[in-house]
Amino acid sequence: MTAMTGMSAGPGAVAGDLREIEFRDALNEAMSEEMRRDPKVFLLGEEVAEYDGAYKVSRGMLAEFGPRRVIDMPISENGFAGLAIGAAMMGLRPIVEFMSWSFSLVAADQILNNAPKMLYMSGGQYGCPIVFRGNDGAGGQLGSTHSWCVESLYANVPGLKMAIPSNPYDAKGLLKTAIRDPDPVFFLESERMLAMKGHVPEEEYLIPFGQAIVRREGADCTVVAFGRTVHFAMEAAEVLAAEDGIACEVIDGRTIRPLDLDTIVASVRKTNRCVVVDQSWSFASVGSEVAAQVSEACFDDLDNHVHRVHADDVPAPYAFELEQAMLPNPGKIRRAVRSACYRD
Amino acid sequence: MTAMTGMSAGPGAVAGDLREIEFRDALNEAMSEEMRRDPKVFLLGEEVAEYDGAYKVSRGMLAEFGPRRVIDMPISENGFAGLAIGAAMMGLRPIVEFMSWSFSLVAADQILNNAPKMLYMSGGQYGCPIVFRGNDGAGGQLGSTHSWCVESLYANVPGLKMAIPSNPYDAKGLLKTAIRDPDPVFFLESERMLAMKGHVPEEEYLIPFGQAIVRREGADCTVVAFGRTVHFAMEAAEVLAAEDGIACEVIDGRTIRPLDLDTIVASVRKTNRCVVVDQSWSFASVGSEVAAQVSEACFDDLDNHVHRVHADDVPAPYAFELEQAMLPNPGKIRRAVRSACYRD
Amino acid sequence: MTPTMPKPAASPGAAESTFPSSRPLPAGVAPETIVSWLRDMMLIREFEVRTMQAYQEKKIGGFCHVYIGQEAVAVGCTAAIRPDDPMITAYRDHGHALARGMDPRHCMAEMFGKIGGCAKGKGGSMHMFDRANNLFGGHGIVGAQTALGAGLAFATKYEDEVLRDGRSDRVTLCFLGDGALNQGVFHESKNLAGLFDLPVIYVVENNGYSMGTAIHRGTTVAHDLSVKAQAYGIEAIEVDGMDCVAVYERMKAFCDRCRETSRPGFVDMKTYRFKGHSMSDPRKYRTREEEAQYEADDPIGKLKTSLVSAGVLDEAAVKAMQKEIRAEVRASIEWSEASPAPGPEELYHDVYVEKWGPYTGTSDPEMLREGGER
Amino acid sequence: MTPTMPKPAASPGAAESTFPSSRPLPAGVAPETIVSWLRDMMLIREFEVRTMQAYQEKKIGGFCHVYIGQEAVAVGCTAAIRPDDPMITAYRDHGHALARGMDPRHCMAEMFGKIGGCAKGKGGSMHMFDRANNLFGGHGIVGAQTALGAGLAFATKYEDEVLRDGRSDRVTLCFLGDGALNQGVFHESKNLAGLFDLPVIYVVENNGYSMGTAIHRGTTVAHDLSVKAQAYGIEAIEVDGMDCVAVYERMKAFCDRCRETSRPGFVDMKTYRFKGHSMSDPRKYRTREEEAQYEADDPIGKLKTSLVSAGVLDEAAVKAMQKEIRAEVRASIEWSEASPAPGPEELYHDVYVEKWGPYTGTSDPEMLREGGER
Ligand SMILES: Cc1ncc(C[n+]2csc(CCOP(=O)(O)OP(=O)(O)O)c2C)c(N)n1
Ligand SMILES: Cc1ncc(C[n+]2csc(CCOP(=O)(O)OP(=O)(O)O)c2C)c(N)n1
Ligand SMILES: [Mg+2]
Ligand SMILES: [Mg+2]
Repeated sequence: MTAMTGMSAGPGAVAGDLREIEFRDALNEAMSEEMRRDPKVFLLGEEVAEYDGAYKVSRGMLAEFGPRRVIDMPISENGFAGLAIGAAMMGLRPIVEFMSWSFSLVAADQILNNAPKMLYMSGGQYGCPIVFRGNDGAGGQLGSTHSWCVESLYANVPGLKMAIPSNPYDAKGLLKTAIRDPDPVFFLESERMLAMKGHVPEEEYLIPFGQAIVRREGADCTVVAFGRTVHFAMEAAEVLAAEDGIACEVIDGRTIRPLDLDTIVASVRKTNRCVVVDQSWSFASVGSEVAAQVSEACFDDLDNHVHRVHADDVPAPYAFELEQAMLPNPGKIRRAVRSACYRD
Repeated sequence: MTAMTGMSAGPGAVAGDLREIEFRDALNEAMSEEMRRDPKVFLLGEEVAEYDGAYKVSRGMLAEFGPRRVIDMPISENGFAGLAIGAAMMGLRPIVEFMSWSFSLVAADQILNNAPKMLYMSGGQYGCPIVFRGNDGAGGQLGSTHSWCVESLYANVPGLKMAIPSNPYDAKGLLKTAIRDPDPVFFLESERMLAMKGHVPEEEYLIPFGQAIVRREGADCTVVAFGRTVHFAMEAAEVLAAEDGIACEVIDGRTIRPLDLDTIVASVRKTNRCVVVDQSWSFASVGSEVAAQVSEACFDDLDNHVHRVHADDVPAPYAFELEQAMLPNPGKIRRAVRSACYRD
Repeated sequence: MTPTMPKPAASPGAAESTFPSSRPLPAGVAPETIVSWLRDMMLIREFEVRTMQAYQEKKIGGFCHVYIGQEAVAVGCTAAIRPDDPMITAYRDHGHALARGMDPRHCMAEMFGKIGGCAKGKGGSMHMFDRANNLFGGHGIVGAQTALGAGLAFATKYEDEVLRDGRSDRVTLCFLGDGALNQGVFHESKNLAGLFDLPVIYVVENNGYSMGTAIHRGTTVAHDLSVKAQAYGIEAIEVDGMDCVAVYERMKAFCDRCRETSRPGFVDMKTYRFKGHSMSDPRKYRTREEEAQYEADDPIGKLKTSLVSAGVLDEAAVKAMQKEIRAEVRASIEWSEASPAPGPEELYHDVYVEKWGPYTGTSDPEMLREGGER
Repeated sequence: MTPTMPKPAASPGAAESTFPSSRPLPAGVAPETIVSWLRDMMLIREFEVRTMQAYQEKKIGGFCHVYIGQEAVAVGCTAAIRPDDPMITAYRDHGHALARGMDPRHCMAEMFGKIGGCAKGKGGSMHMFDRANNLFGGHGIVGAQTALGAGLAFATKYEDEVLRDGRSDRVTLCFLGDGALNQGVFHESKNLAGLFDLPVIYVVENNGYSMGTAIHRGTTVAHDLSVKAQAYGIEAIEVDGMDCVAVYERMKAFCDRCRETSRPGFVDMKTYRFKGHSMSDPRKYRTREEEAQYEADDPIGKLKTSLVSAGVLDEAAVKAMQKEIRAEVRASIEWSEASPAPGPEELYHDVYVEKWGPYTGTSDPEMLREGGER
């Protein structure tokens, strides 16, 4: 995964400021800055402290903040997610790292029943200002139990917010927003992007939730993507422009809850075509939601039905070729766009 | 909830056979018949044996089959779901009762990672012939943690099948099919329907998965519903016919995985309008899936966008009025159908 | 096939607190305080009797689990801690709410599904929250609150030690039923509590049954639950939960030590629920004799007798108190009936803290607003 | 801050099996059998060395956890049970597969993601399944296999007692890492096993670390894990997992009793992984001295010495065996390279047992088809 032209520079970028850092370091900066700002913020998870994070996201944080605020946990996801929720009810601001969101299934009860509903069940008495974060989606031949795209499992649940950055700039800005948010935020990273470099200015910035961003303008077909698949969409758009003369407008959703339908609809009203790219399985997914909402909001605008690009509806296989065949990729997006434009 | 005209008689009904039994007894008959047929079938869950089931679904089964085959479990859903999956890998055929599907969240890892993926992960060596069943959806003021509609959480996952009967006849026929199915089946009942009576013939019958059924014919608008909401749809259809002269075609999906899109599409091709009713939250739900698929398959047929009726996007409230306001009901369906027919 | 839980002749570790009808009152506690315990227990009892009635009259819906028989536990435990110590429990939570100081009106109105309820009628019987009194809720998923309880203790310790640079000075009481012993999350919570020296005491309200399942049918080594604590290096005690004074005395010492050492604790609190699990339980899994045995050991009757024997109260005073309580509970019902149902705008209120899209933000319930910041 | 796990001078309960370089061979076991254990351990070692190499060469992807150092555990345990006894383990599973009798070709091909793999290349390193040899898989979610293990034991018992009206006669071995001690599901599984008298033995391969976390940093009472079994009424033993003969002897007796009594068991199997957690672990959490201490206690070297001392083998025979093994593993790599990648049709194969919609049904992997029914 290489940095993407036109994507590394965030909207707040200052010309000439060329600092490029890795996605993992952008996450690290977001957490560290917020921990410096607010002593109520702390980080817990498996191997986050002494090991510097299984994926080195929290590198150096134990050294800076000490073992009271950067805390190694045993392999007890339900227990420590619940512990953090209890602490959040008391007004602290925990960041919980799941080594992988795949391991959050054992914590499903705490993260789905308690975090997003506490405010409601208690009639407004106890909120839950917490961030759950970690790797989501395929990590590269990790097999069936380690490749979950939890967005399509969890986004169904009201009371939570969900962010899915596609680049270091957004990762930092969205994570800082997440940490300050008074509600529970599910923050989805990708192992495949952690080493990706991108422009991140030195100055502080935050990115508000619910604001999708147009990564590439185009008049022929809207492509809505989230997280890592934004890169596939951009790559596909290049080729489609060059080979087929199709100008794609690529939208990076940035957050799933809230979903910025307005930006998407505005684009589809212009292009009259829409392709949704979602790395998860198709059934009852984020992709089906976007397709359903666009089909509704743009009923009179669409020249063709919304096309969807998903992972295939099978458990994640280990073998390289099978996993490649299963996952969304630029080729599949190109085919979908061509089909949406009646060019197949 | 009263029995519904035109619904209690299943397709295999013999004229003159008027036996009516409760939904819970239809489930009981299905399990008991299958346990008589196949000694590998057994039932386990909380309070299923000595208490005769928290909702009396397994009434009398301990007496007939003894404690080796009807087994009370401690409150350890993840443990006993996993135990049953292990037994299914050995070729036994467990039926696991969740007192409520709401309590299956603590077992999410076992039921989503192990049951539906074992066959794939093992390259075909170990299947998982198991049925998970229990109450799903609102039970009547049970509040935020006890009112889950898990269809929209779990249907995302390939490798599992999902059935959601709307009446005693289907409950029995679908459950017998589920028990004989070589793959894991998630079987969703509703506390609110357990006492509902309906026609169930004495003779054995099975209902295949993936076959939706038209509960009511009509030329103006297709209404797709699942489980309990089928009754709301039928009620709405009566009123719409009488008050608005709108003839609804009501389709009972019966199974969600597989989803019988063909029956739905055939209907929409005729009516050119479609309303989907799904008791769960809207975002990334079964309802969004049906809407997306219909919008795609019937792009040239639809006179209006697919309309969706869901529970409101909030945690389930306790207060009677709020819960009523939140849940789908015939009134909301009527409004959606009128809107779909441009009659609002 | 017949699960029974005959009352043990003398339960080890609680032997000193078994007595027929009256017992010496604890030294160092003002008699008025003990009278207030009796009053709290009587209030809970009366409240629960009326709750059952209101449920029968369909004024209360959903699941409803009453606390009758277990009153000494919530009252004795509450007396043993400080108001700033967090408390959290499961769904059988009316007793804890009242013992902790929730106005019966807000508790009853919650069950009536009214806006005056502690959770604006959105929670119901299983979700009694009271921020002013540091009650972090009743919780519906068996065992789930045990992790939250560890988190509350983590937070008090973090606040005291990290934010205030002082020493950990609060104790969290986390209640659970005996059925919750078998949930994985409790195991994880105990390990975390032991590992991080969290000042949380797990009070197992061991009433012998989880729904229809006698404890030994669901739990291994049910005759000695202390092993379930020792496995995590946690100290365990067994307490006669039918004796409010014993609960207070044992818990006071235990909580004080926990506060001092910042170490978790585990209490096998022997008790009994006189009624069914919830409103629709025919109690076929136990004998009427067993019930009668426990009813004869009524914690309220016992404390009453003790106070009368000690000359602190006379029968007339008890009667007056009962009358007062009856009026108070009746008033709570009337108040609850008069409280309006939450309006439709409440549906989208309290989903998120701030307003966005269809969501209308959050706000404190009436109960907290009434008393100023509280 | 410096987690260390110095090798204990003599670990209690396993004291009889600590010896410097050679030990008497077990009575009643044919020398050829013991030689076959040595061979199995050497095979695993060689296999894992080649696995690491292949991983470096990017012939293997995903997560890969090798078993070097722990060979005595899988080999000794397998020797202690019958072929029809189910076995199940976690993701560090190559050793179990080979010990149980999986052809190295199918094991290696699985990691190469080839159709000839035991799971057709769909599972990878973490998912070694072998139905013919009653290996119910390697499993990736920490602790999850402990519930499955209870289920396997439930099923053998059900088959023997309910379906065949006989007596329970099989034992399930369920392996887990020390890190899995802290997953809730293991607690639930132990309680279920204890409650229903399930003949399952939980073998904790206690290598002192879960990734970078030394056991005492994640687990309470880490110095005496027997309490984690006693809490469920389960008998526990501690075994020196660096000594194959000790593993066999202790496990044989323990499994026999479990088979006899149909009661669960728990084994604190002290071992050590010589390499990192997975392929990308710099092992900063432990000292090179600690590693050297354990490496000096190499289970393979020890058994070799014992067999040579006992005159069962000479150096030449060992060399010949090593050569043979090297060839066998090399052959497995060549075979795996030659095995085709699964074709695109495999994507939709094995999702459901029967064909429907886009799904193409299921079928046995090559490994099982080769050998007839197996
Ligand atoms: C995870 C989960 N499983 C099942 C239930 C249903 N349930 C509610 S209460 C209960 C029994 C609990 O018994 P116990 O913990 O002893 O508490 P008690 O009712 O005796 O106070 C059960 C099984 C639930 N709420 N949560
Ligand atoms: C539920 C869950 N959480 C986290 C992980 C990530 N993980 C994989 S292995 C491992 C360490 C396990 O250590 P241990 O059980 O001691 O086994 P060992 O690696 O020593 O064999 C972790 C944390 C996982 N696979 N599953
Ligand atoms: Mg109980
Ligand atoms: Mg380990």
